[in-house]
Amino acid sequence: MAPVKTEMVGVEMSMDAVLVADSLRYAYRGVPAATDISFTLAQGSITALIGANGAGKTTSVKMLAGALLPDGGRILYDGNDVTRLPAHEVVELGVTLVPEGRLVFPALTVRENLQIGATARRASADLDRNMERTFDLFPRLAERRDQYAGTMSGGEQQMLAIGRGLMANPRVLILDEPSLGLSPKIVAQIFALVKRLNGEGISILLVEQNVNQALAIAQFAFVLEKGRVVKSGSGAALMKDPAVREAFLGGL
Amino acid sequence: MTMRIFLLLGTLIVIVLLPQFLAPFHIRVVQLFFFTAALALAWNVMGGLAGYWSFGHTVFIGMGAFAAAHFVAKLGLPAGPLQMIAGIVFGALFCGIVAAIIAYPILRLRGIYFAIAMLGIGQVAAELANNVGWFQGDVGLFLETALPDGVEPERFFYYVFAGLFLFTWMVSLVVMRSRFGYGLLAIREDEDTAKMLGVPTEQIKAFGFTISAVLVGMLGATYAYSLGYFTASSVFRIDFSLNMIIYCLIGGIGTLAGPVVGAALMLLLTQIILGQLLELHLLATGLVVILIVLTLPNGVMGLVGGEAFRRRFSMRAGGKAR
Amino acid sequence: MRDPHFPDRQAMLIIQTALNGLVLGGVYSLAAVGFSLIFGALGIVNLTHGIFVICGAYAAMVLFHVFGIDPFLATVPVAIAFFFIGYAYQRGLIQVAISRASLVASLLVTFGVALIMRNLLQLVFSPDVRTITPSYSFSSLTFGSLRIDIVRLIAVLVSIVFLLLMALVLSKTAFGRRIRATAQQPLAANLSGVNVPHVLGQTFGLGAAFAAASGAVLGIVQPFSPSSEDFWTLNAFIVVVLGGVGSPSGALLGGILLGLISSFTAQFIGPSYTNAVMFLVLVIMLLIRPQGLLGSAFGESR
Amino acid sequence: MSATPILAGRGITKNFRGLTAIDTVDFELHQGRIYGLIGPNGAGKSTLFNLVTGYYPLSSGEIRFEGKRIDGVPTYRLNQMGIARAFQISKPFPAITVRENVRIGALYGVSGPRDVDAVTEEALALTGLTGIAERMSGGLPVGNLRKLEIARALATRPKVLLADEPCAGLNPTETSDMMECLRSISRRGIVVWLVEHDMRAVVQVCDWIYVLEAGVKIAAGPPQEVIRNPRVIEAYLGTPMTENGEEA
Amino acid sequence: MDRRSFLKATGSSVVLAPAVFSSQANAQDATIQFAGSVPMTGAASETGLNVKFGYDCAVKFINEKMGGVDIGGKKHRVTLNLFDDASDPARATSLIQKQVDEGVNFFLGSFGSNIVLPTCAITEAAGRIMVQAGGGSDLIFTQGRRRVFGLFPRASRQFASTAAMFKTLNPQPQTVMFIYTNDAFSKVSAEGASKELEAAGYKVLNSIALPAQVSDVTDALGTVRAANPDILVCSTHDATSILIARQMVATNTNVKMLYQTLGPQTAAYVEALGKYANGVVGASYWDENAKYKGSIFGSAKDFAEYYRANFNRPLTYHMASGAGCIVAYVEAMKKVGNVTDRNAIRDALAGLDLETFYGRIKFTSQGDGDPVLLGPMVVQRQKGDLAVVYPTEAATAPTLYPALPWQDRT
Repeated sequence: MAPVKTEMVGVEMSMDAVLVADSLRYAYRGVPAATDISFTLAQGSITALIGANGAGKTTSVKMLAGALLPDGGRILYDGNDVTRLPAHEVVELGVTLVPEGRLVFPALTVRENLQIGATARRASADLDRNMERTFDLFPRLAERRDQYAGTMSGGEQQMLAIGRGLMANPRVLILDEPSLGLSPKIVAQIFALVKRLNGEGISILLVEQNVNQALAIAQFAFVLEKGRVVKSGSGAALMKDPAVREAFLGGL
Repeated sequence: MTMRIFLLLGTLIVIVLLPQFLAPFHIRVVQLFFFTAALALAWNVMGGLAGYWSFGHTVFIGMGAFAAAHFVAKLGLPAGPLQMIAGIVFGALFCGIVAAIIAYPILRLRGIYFAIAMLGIGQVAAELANNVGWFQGDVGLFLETALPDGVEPERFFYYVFAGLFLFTWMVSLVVMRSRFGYGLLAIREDEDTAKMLGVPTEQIKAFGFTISAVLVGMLGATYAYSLGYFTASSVFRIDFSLNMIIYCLIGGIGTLAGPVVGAALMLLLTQIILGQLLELHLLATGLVVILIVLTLPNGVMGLVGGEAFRRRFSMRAGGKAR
Repeated sequence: MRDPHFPDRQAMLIIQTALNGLVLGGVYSLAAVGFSLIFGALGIVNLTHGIFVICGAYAAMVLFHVFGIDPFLATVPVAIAFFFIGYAYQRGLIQVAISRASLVASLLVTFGVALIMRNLLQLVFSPDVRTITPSYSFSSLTFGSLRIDIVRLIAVLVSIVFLLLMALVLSKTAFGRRIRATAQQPLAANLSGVNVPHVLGQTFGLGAAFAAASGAVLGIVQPFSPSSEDFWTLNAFIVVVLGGVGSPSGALLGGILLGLISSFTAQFIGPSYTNAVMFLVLVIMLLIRPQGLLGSAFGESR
Repeated sequence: MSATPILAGRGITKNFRGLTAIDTVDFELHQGRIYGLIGPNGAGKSTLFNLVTGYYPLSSGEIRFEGKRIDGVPTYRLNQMGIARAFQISKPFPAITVRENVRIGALYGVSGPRDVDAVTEEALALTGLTGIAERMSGGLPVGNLRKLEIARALATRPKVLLADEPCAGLNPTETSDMMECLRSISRRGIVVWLVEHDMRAVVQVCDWIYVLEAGVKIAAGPPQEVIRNPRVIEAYLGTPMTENGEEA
Repeated sequence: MDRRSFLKATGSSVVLAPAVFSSQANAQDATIQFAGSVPMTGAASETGLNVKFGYDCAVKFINEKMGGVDIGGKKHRVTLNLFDDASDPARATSLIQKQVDEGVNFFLGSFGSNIVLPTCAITEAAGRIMVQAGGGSDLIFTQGRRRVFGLFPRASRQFASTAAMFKTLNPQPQTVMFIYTNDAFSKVSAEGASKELEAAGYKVLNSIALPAQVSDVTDALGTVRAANPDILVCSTHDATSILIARQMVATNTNVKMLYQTLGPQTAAYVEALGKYANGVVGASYWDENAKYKGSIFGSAKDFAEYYRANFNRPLTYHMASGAGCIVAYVEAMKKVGNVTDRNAIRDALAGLDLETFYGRIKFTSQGDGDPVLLGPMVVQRQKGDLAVVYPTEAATAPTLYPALPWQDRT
């Protein structure tokens, strides 16, 4: 697949782009993980990042969230350059990443986990309201609010991780492989939830290996290969793209 | 291959001929280098290869010394090379036996807990040696060698320590190339996974620990001979334990050359510092350690194993600090 | 010869020994609080701990001799000063070493700093043994034939106050929650909006503050010199491993256990065996319950 | 299924502090087949694997390997007898190369004479890792880590391979590759037992599936049968599935 | 590759070594070179520094005040090469070995028998001389060494004068108890004292050994209270002495006499205990009021004045002992008439019997200080000052006995 030109990517939805990655680069101890990452997240959309393992998806979203400092390129949020902001300040602006592997605080209770999620000033005033909303979304968490997070099952931990992300009052929620290691029933619930959150006005950037389901709910999608964005389009269009099918959908 | 043989031969020739060109004190410094480098190599078998950091390896220096002294006293052999060999062999064997006995319980501990347990064992042994009258650790023990006429002690011990160093080095080399060495490596990297791959982790750890103890015990007994007179406080020394670790870290832990390079480097530095900066030598040594950590992170970073020592809080996974 | 008072005397001796042990244990706990926090929350084996303690003692000594400030009052300014010193030290040096090399590098860095500080203390204060002796440091409480050194009693109370403080901070405040979250999952804490480097620095600062404040009190309890720093590091280490890492009640329990062991050994076996028995118990404890009596307050993250 | 099963468990039960994690589960694995183990998160799948590989002791029940009781035998011995495991969360030895990783499996593993180099290279080739054999395994992407996990287990020359979620984090194409790899392993006479959430993969590759829920075996049988089982749908799948394992 | 880097390392240390350790062996004719190590840091550093200041004081006096010393018709200046052994015997042995190899002939001692013993074994084996004021353990003198001299009597003989002092007390004490640090010197001296006192008819109730680092002696004091001895003898390090005294005050543990070999002499002790230091008895090997004088320094008083004028560290007997070592050397060299003949100088030291500012310096045939001439005086803290209370002819004040209970001291 040939690389897509950067300008081309931005053009079609630059009008309402909430988050823009512009030619991001990153290398781990000299090994390049991202060489040219450019894409946009449209306001109010679900946008998927897909690609093989090692294509640079997680690296890209970590850069967006401020957890990695790019070696080059820019990140724009609402048109402002936020490239060099550290993670806790990015959260303050309304961009929250729910990391791959959940990373809940195992020896904190569910409630404490959620309280940590509301550390940002933008969220601290709404702590109680957001806590209620999270418990509404995940009744399972409400039942277990005083239990240590480490004792919960993988599905429950994923819900807690998303709930924790929501506690920060995000405008943009980045989900890195939310379906990883979960049973089909839970995966379905997670995807339903993603749609619901999007319906509430949160822009969602979704990194998924579960490409079928991701493309099914995404308005836009970007395909990463070897550290660069090589293809973009609507979810439905990419689903039909033979090259994409060959590479990511098992050729079916 | 021939290149390697030449190098080995060259090294041997240099070691054999070196004393001819050196003043007595320099011989003594090189001797000290052989001693500390061999200690670091011996520590490295468990600390570097298996990731089991002992903070109390000096216990085997002390045990080796005490075992040798009491053994030769019992044996009643006249002072001389034969008696010395008997003492060293017994010191080494004794440490090996003790290590084999404590290996199973103590090696169930991992990371920092193993390190502390070894520190504790070292302290218990030191305290007992110092306070139980029979050991004579408080008043001291004599362990003398009667040397043939015309042999100076520093030269004699130079060759003895050179030999022990080469021996330790060969043992390390053989261990690292062997199936057993790969087993140690697997344990360092992930002990549970190693078990799943059929590595008999318990036995391998115990064996590695015993080898390490035998080597250190041998060196400890020899060290006692080179001192001639020692008390518990001369052989049970926490700084011995610390130095073994620091030499390995600075040179590169888990490698064959690392401990040797580290020992050479630090020995040179501290000798200079001790000689030149009387009232400030602690300060200078501290600065050197910090500078090495900050400027040579790769030497220090090494191939560190053991959960407790794993990288934490460097969230950027090797990325740039912000 | 039979002693007519034998049972009485023996009982009183045991009670006195237990009392001594409890009081000594309080002193040990006091000196271990800061170490416990730093080890528990940051995973850093802080070999500078004893230096903080001794610096606290010297600071209290200067405040006492120059300004006549009581050492117990001195804990407050000393703690505040060392919070900032600890914060700067963590962010300026320790964190740099950790991010350049690895966590184990922090061990070497604190080792190096301890050497440097010890040397500096010797230059400034000489290696001589020092003491702080306000008038009450020579008084004791007497109940019949039982006697308790009043300074040590106060030290125990202070240690309980410190431990309560630490427990409260960790479990009840948002700051404590952030410390615990950062200890368990730094990346996730950062992504949740926690300024992780800042929290790490604050945690270290808090540990340093506790250590130095305890030093101010210890200065009255016993003589100190720059070379006694490693004694306090080692003791804190044992207390924490015995009690459980990062847990305030663990530090109390570990300290008291250590104090009792030390006291009973001294009384019934001989003072020269106290260290041997202390370390023996440490090793046995590790073998039976490596996580310490109360386990880690920061989960199974290490 | 008349012959002696190569690996069988009867009445396997595991209690953790009064909590029953596995409750009287039976299973039988026979030569030449690929088995699946599915169930909701927290159902006890990994626990069952941990019990079979001797990582935890059984609370009650028995496990037989080639007819011999093996419960209570230490993990490394089980591996030397021929039971290998690939972990759910890849645990490579990060600071050494891929080849050295595999080599450790070849050096230890099933006892008896061996040609370490040949076994290592074969395992690398079978999993398609030969090209990256000299890379440090620490920085590998998930897909290659999963392959390494399998290669290393394979190098121990097992008779039974337990694979814990080998496809987690892989996209459908990579999943297909992994399934193909498992099939070829099976063709070499190694019994494969697989925990996996990707139902399409499970349905396509497995001959027989066990289903756990809350520590209890709620179903067992051929894939087509299992995915139609209402209890399985209720507990695990959520919605009925087509015979390919895709959502209907 | 491993071999290569190893070779490089070995090679570089060989190349660098001569540059680094430039030899100081070629002593010029007109200097006397003394060397050795002292603990400037570590556990023994407080007393170690005292001894070092004594050495420094003697060197300064000889070079600056006397303009050198006349030996064999030629003015000799004194050079002093001291290293910090950090209270670590192994470090000390390596430093001493270095100096032996550099050709140093005349060694001064470190402080602490555990350091002096292994270092003097090295100097003895190399045929060099050591005069020291820091190692009293019997083993230093009973192993047949011929070139090691101690200004103090060996440990087991140090208690003779104190036992004699006890005899002068009224009422006569009956019972004695010991607390000692478990190291080579303290242990032997406590054991020696115990024998001596039992022979003199006192009842020795108990001996308690303490580890080197102690944080609490409450339990030991409980035993003291239970035994209630007339005299408590502490043969301990200075920090431990302070701890014992302070805790005795705090727990109101009273004895008729508290005797601490090391402690009452030091400034830190007085600073720590204040008025409670009064009445505590200790051993002192030298006092500025003693009526000794010699060719170097003049009288004891002169030494004290010169020292105070030039050094800040509070004067204790250790400074005098340290200076005394150098004086002994120089006097022996003057007799021999050169500074190079090791054997002759050894013989001259062995035969020395000469009054100096320090006292009459005379060694036994085994090298330790004459127990009568160089044994300790008994001193007592009285009204903040240190008073000599024994031997009677040197006494500046009578012994206060029994001492007041702690709460009554002023």
